[in-house]
Amino acid sequence: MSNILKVKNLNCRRSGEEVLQGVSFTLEAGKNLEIIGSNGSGKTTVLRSLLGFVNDHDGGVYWNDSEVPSTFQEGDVSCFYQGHQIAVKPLLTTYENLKFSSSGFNSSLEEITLIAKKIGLKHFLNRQSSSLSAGQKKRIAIGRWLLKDFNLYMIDEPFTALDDEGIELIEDIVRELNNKGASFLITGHRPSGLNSNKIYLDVKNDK
Amino acid sequence: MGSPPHFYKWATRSLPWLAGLAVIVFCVGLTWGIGFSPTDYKQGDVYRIIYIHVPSAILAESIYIFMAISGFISMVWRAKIAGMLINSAAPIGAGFTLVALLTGSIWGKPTWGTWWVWDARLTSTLILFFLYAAIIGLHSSIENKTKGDRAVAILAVLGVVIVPIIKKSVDWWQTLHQPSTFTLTSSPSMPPEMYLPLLVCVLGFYFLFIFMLTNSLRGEIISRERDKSWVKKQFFKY
Amino acid sequence: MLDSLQLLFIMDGKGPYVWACLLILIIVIFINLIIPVIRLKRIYREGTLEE
Amino acid sequence: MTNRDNTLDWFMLVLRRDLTLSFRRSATYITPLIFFLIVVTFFPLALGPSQSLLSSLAAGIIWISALLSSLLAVEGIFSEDYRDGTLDQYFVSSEPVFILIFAKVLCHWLVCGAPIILASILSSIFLYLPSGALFALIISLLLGTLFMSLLGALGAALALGKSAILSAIIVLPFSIPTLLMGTAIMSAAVNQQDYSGFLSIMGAMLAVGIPGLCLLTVEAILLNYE
Repeated sequence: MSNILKVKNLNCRRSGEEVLQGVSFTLEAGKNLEIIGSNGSGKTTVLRSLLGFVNDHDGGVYWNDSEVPSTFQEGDVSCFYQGHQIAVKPLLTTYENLKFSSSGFNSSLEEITLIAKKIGLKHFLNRQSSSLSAGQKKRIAIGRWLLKDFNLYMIDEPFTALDDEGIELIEDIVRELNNKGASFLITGHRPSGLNSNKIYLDVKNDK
Repeated sequence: MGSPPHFYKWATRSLPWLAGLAVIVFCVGLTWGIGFSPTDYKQGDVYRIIYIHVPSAILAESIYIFMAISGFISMVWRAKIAGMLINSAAPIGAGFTLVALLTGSIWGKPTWGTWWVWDARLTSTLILFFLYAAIIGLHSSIENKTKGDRAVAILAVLGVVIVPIIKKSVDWWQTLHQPSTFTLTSSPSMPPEMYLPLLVCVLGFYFLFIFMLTNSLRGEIISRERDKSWVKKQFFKY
Repeated sequence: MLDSLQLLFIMDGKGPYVWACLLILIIVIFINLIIPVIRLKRIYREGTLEE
Repeated sequence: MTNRDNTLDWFMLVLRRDLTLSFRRSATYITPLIFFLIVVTFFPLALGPSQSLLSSLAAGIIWISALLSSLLAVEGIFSEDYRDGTLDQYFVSSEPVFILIFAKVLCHWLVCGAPIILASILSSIFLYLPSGALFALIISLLLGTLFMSLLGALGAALALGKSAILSAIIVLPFSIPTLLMGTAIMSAAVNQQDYSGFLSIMGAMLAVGIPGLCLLTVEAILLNYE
């Protein structure tokens, strides 16, 4: 059994103030982990400091079973990150939004059509996303997970703006990708129905 | 070695010595230049502005190069203190550039009859002033100071490549448009009684810059590290 | 002595130019020196107020 | 993962995406064009319609207007992708950032520089530019606007999330060598002299500038991710 990611005692500051203190967890290949906390508890900061987008942090981050701590770039994991902003351009069609993404540029039209069918947007393939609802845009973002095989998916609050059907869709997709050996690192306000380990973050009290 | 507390201690201890040295050399140079050097036969006494204008102009360029070197260091080695150095040097550099511009303009009035002439040195000094303004403006607009340091470092490094090109092209542009204007400072052969005080002045200005830099570096270090424990101990004296 | 000082001050009518330059230089240097000092003073005041 | 084909695909992806986005939003290419024409029109209004005066100033006026208007759209080059999370996703994928930047600069040049060059032909008639100098104008603006796109990208990356005027202030002093070189080409062409020397200096500046400025832009944009 191999760990894709091990985090030991991660501390993080933002403009001098502690946002995170002593976060530790392990994530095995093919398993999921949920980071649960309310607004301002630093969920997003965990993901962004793991990726090296927030520099003011310390503690050990071990990628791919390595013995020494390393940065994300040194760790060389194939990772897909989806932040709060889901990078769906209103001026592009569903097809283009999938094709012009970091994961999709090698995909053919057939593959993309297949994925559009899976996320329930087949009929919107050539429609500009400005006319889609927030939930449908979110589905486009989910479609990108399937365009390429990644080892690790870091998804910030995937369940917001989705209906029950959409939540089921995510659960199906996560299960499918888990079976391929991919891991999910997910944040959220409350525990989801996913089969996962869960850690809880508290809001740091002001002095 | 590169740690802020170490630098702060060093700066505080050496500040009076630097001040003394700077003031002595600066005053000697200026008194000698303005009070005792011989009068120029062509321009008369007004040429004595050279003892203020030329050292300021030299300093304006040197400080920019100094900032670029610090910028390079902060880009490559991520040294905190190098970033602070750029930030403390920028207003000083801008100040001396302003002095060079204003004195050049004042000198131009009795010599050329107008307050401003598009002379090569004045033009490239004016552009240098814009570069300083860009750096100060960029730094002040970025809230995160370490990020601002590195942004400014990029500009300073780009500047040190471009400044010689600007100087060259302005020189060349000037000869293209005004083939025979005599420049303020290129008297064919200066007697030693004139250029020796100029040398002392340049030296004095350099010392003054080091003193001013150390002085403002102290403020920069303390304001960046005000929440650290060593500041509490050494500066607030708890 | 006084005469030569006066000569120095007037400089054939070019004196004002030279002295204006010196004044500008001194003002700029002074401003650049005083700003960090004021800054330190303010930080000191704020820091001691917190206690 | 990043073999040669893949890098080219990646480059084409970004270029196609940015071009598609620009063409769907007509303001990106029309605004600089109209701005350019308005600025050019203002000079005869301010200076008077004297043909000889305008003819002697034409090259300078067109060059300055081109520099200013190519800076106009530069702020949008990264800001939208920064805000909506596209840059996040691109940086996490291990595709080279350098290629991304270069594709974006090229797109800005195509979308913004090309219409300006077309409009400069029109304004050379407005300002009575000697017709012999028209070719020199086009070729010098071709290189000049590319250089401005490169510089502008750096300014936009440094002032990401800040006002557009800040990135203009950062960039304009650095564009002076280009301006001097471009107007030198023009005055040589107007006087029917050989200007290939200036042109090759400009080419050399670009040869150094493309990799150099792109690298600095990479550094500047990654600053926002630390």
